[in-house]
Amino acid sequence: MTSDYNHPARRVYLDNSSTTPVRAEVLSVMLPFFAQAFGNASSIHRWGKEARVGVETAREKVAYLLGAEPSEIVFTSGGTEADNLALRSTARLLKSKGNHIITTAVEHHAVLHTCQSLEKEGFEVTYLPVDEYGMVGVESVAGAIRPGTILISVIHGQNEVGTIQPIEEIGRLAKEKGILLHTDAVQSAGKVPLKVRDLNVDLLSISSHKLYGPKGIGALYVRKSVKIAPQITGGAHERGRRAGTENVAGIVGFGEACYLAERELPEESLRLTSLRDRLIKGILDKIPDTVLNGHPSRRLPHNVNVSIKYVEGESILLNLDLMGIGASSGSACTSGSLEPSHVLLAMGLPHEVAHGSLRMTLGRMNTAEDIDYVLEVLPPIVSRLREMSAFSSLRDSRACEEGHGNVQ
Amino acid sequence: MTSDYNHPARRVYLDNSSTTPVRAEVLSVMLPFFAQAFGNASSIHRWGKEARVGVETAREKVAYLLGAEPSEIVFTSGGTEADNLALRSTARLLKSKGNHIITTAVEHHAVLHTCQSLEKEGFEVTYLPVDEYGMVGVESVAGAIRPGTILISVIHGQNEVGTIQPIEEIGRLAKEKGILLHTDAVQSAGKVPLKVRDLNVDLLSISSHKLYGPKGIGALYVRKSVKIAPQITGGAHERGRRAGTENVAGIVGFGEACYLAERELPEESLRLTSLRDRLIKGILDKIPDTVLNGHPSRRLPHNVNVSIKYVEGESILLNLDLMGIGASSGSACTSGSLEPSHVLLAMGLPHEVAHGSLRMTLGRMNTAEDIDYVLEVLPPIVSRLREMSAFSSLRDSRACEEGHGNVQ
Amino acid sequence: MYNDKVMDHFFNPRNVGEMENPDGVGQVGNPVCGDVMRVQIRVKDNRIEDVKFKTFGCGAAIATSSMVTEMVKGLTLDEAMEVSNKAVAEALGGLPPQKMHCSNLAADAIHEAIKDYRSKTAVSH
Amino acid sequence: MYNDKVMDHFFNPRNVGEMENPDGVGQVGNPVCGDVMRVQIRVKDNRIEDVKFKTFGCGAAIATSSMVTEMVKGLTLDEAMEVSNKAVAEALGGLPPQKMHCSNLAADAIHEAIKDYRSKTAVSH
Ligand SMILES: Cc1ncc(COP(=O)(O)O)c(C=O)c1O
Ligand SMILES: Cc1ncc(COP(=O)(O)O)c(C=O)c1O
Repeated sequence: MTSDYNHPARRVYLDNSSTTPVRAEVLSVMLPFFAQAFGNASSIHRWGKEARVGVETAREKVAYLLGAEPSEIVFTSGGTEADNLALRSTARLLKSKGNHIITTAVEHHAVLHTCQSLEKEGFEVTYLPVDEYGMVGVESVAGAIRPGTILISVIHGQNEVGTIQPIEEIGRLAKEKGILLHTDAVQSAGKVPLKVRDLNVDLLSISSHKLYGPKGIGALYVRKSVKIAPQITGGAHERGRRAGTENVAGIVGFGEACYLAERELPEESLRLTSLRDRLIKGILDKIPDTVLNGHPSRRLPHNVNVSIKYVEGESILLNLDLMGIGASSGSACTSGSLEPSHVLLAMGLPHEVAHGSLRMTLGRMNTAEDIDYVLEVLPPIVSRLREMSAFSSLRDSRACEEGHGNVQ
Repeated sequence: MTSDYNHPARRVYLDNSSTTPVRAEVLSVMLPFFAQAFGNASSIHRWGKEARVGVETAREKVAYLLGAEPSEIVFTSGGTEADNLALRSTARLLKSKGNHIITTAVEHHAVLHTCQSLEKEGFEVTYLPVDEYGMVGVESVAGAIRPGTILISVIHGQNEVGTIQPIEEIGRLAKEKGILLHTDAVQSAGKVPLKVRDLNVDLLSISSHKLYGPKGIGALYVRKSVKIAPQITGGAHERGRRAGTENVAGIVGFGEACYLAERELPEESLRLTSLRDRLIKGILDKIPDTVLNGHPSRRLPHNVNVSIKYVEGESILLNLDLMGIGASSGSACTSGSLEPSHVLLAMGLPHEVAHGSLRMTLGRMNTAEDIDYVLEVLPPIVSRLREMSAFSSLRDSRACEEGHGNVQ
Repeated sequence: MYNDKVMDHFFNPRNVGEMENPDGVGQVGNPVCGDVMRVQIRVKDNRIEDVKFKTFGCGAAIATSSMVTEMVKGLTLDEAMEVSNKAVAEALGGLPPQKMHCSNLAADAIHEAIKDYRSKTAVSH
Repeated sequence: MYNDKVMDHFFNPRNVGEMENPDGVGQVGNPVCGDVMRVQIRVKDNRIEDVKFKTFGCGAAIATSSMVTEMVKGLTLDEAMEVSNKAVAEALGGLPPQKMHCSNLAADAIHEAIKDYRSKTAVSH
């Protein structure tokens, strides 16, 4: 199996949950804002006014995706900042009401690490467990609520395993109890309907680069009745909710991306679902000792996550990359830490199986031919790695293993 | 004086301290990172690796502008965030050593409001006064230092009036006393030499959109020996100092803009200085009752700030805009508050004179013809506004005023 | 920021200037706050026969001054006393929210001018 | 992330496999940590005559396993005991910093195999 790295048989990008390319339509609406309508949106002259129109039109488009009012949209530098703003701002403003926050064990690091840093500031955080599918139970949320609970933050579509959480129900519960609810909808936006009124959420984070907009821009939806304090202070931008000269071109691109995503959502989500299921089935059928991670049906339409036993994730990724396929893994080696994905572990996967996870996330450029290419290329990669894997030999030859007892 | 708004005789953008257009060379290096090398710089596949190369090459270029090492550069979403990160991170990490911060009365809101918010968290902040030129004295910094002083933050080139502060000297003092020094160099970057080793600073903020790079990206220089904690938490980006998927295209553009700015600085800064002085002289000569704000010589090469007595800033701006000229003012009406610029007031200007301030900031597109156009257009605008001004009649007719005493 | 009607009144203000021997003068605002409006009226048969203004201030201040002079010219003094700052803003098709408080004092200036006229005529009778 | 030499050893690993009746076997790592390396050696005249490995792990783990087998083949057992994980990383032209700790245990596996061989021969004498 040799391949010239620079000339693979095919290039198949299957890491759309990590980031997406900017759509041509999006880039083209952004371009005039770099060097023509380049003004500071706060300036009162013509350059400023043009920029302001760009920003406010984009705000309407983002609001359209979420079924929100434009004034409820606060632009941030991305999903991470939106999550930080939602959590920190609420925690600080509501400190006098209580110091308890409820979240889950399967949040993105942007929420997880922010909760951990709030713990250091004196807040108490409950990290709810999830079932084998990565799903959090509404009863478990209900059970964790106590006097002093000021905020619930539950991810909408889980970024690694694709499980979609029961946010509507959690929203009803939170509303009933008068507790603010934030959801990280970075992965769901543009993939599943996401109307804030249906979801009963008060705060919701999205990120442009996950839906074919530019990187470096995102938004926090803030329900009209909810007050937030800025986390980045300075000028009076974003109605005092986020200081800093507006990233006009980025905002304009983000708006267009949201608009297109919303318009194409019904069709595209069906198309992705069918590609997704073809890929899942193909892998489970063709490669023995593989399991699907995440919920089989309550699942983001573009997410495939499988554990391939006896091989390690990074090794698979490097081989796929050689063949022109871009994917990701929850293995320790790619997580930048020594531990594999906290999400897979929270779902009860043994460490060694978590190390062998492979995430492939589909996007609008992917076709059935891409899937077929993956299903042609992946099985021999796995066989080859398994052949050279000391771990699979452990499985086959437990007996002989005992003779040489050097396992640490 | 009639003019068709959409077809002014000339378009002259003189608000380059507010923001600048993206240079063609900058936009062209950014373009491949939107839809081709669009990967997440943390991904291990080819798309990710291309993005990583873009980010790290850009980091070298930013470091080149500052005479710093690439590892000392932390990318942020802009100058405001860089200021926030510098102040908040330092304050929190050094809380055990002390709770006193020294800054000046002429900081940008990004520093000023962040200091005010730190005061609410229990820090004590000294806001040093400035002289009539907006200059802070080194002795006054020295006098404010006390046991428990953990940070000094002084703006490098003042954004409204252009005064350049004695940062080298303050830096020597801070070093001697073992106190961290931050400088907001957003306006100075690319305009005057800015080598961190010469300046003796530990932390320095810059912003891309002020030097012909894209909006929504900036950087904080952090001296190697200085530890900072992230203000935005999440993934391990920027060596754990700033979470969030890297804005690759923005970073690449920012890097190129820094590189070009540094290369062209010596020549461009002379050119701007001569245009600046031509404009200042022209205004003071042609329009009576005008004064220059800011230091006459220790001044950013692109900054002109004058007070035009008996007229209000916004009225001038609207008239200039009609004639195709973009400028700004420190009047209350354009500051988004009821108070005129805190900087002009700190310099001792009376409120009514501060209301009549006009800032024109030059850029690389401006020519001597632009200056001549302004000098042709501005005097009649001022005469006309003065003619209709109740305030100038007060001056001419104090006597008659007394007859009807309805001034509130 | 401003609508076309405001801009029209700003760039082409009506009734700017001063008159000789006005019957009433009103002045409101303060240069420290960035707004001073000064209105002069000529009164005949209890009606505002003529009105002139001078204003130091921003776009809204100048436009509202201009607008109010158009609105009150020809009204009886009692009618003119009923014209409010809000009505002036409405006649201009609205002002930006941050301009509703400051820079919208023109009707007050008219009221002051009328009071000035009334106080003077009361004395002379 | 990885240099070309590492990638070459990863994609074309030398001495992969198993041998019949090895003289010594060493295994280090733990599937829980994501790395298991297993080395078999054939010893003749106190020298490593042949060596085979099997590895479960990331790119660095596989490349270092491959590299170490090349390095020790033909060495005396004492010489092979001197080969360190650091030397393996250097022979590969360096590894990314985060890989220096985990995924770089291949020399340890060789040492274990030698110790295994020595303990067995000690017993049989
Ligand atoms: C669920 C989730 N939340 C938050 C983020 C962070 O968003 P951003 O990369 O825009 O900072 C991501 C992606 O990185 C994500 O998948
Ligand atoms: C001196 C100074 N500091 C900070 C900033 C804020 O930078 P940014 O607009 O990139 O947030 C600006 C400009 O707005 C500035 O002029």
